[in-house]
Amino acid sequence: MSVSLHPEPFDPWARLAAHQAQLPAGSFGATAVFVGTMRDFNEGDDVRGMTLEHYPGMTEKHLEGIVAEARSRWPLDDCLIAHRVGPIEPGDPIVLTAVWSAHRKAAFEACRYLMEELKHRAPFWKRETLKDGQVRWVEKNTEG
Amino acid sequence: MSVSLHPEPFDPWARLAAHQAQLPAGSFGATAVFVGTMRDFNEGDDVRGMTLEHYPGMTEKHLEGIVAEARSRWPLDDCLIAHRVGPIEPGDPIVLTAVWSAHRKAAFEACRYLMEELKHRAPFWKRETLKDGQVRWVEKNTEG
Amino acid sequence: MSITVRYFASLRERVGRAEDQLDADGNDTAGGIWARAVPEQAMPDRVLIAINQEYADADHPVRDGDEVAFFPPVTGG
Amino acid sequence: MSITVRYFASLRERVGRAEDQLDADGNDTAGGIWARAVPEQAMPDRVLIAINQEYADADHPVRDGDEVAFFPPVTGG
Repeated sequence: MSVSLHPEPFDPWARLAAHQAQLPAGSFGATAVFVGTMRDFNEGDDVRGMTLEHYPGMTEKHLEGIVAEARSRWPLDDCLIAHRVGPIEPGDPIVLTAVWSAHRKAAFEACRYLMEELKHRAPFWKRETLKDGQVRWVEKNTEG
Repeated sequence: MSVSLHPEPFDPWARLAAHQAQLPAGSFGATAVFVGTMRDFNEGDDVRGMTLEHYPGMTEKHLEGIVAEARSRWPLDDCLIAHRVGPIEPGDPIVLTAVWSAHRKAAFEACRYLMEELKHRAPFWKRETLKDGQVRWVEKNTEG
Repeated sequence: MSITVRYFASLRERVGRAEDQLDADGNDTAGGIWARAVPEQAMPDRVLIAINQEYADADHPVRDGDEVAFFPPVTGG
Repeated sequence: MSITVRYFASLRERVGRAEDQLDADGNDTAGGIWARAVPEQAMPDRVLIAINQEYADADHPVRDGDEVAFFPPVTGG
């Protein structure tokens, strides 16, 4: 189980490879992964950059709680959540959730659960800088 | 869009990184991925190895059809399916499905659709070699 | 021309060969092809059939030059 | 001891500071803390509240030493 916040860009595929290398080979059959990436547009506007604020301490604790809840609901071998904080550029990965399980139903459902819970409850806030330099807080999350 | 069959082991994370590098950065917001990996047990028995038979021509055509169907049902930026054929060892990735989209709902649903369609209709057949050397055709697919 | 009949996986082992070539009789169906190609065995209940690499039912017509494949339920992924 | 009050994101900018320290009055709730800390502004309707880094309602009691945080709807992921 791993929850991590990244002030610097991270490579989700390298992170997955490194994490999976620690799991016993042959033990899991299904891996479901989601990666959220920063787009260069939002609500019709060109976006130049973004800053992700969080609540140090509570954010990590909350993500660990989401993982614990998923593990109590589905039979999972392992879970991984990685999330950027701080300044972010278009094309940068923002969030990675991954689940390892014996079966694909549990993996798919738990991975989606992690993302929905994270989106709705984890203390992160996005502030965008538009192409014209205007800065705005994102008020509404991207739809599911 | 990419559909490929691999007679040799492939690294799903490297495959994803390479494929995504071709997509315009900042254009997609959501990537959903599934990897099916060979386990060292099945239906209560220790499994030493497996051979995946397919129907050359029809298998590729069928996978391309599944991708086309997914693209007609959800707004997707891109799709990827990679599948092993031939001799496989426990711990080897068997299948990779990935979907890039603007939104996570479409990405999750389409990725799961690709896997369910592939499992139920794509012409692949598994023959397992058990620990004691016994060889058997897998009759029933792993449950969803 | 002729009709190519192919068998895969456990069905190939059961039939004892991977392929047959049959002359078209002008009035064939997929099920009829099985009966002519493998007269010693009934077509299995859960068999899947493809004509020219597309799934088809047993009563689907088969024409000269077609490829007809019979195989067991798939187990990929 | 005292009660630490924290504000995040757009709410921090609206309040004009990131943190307050209040003396406990022995009978506090999260909503009461807001009223004492930010008397010039009503608590926003869609505010989220955490006490000691766990979500809580406005009528949840607050004790000496607690950390109370107010923030807008989250937009991570």
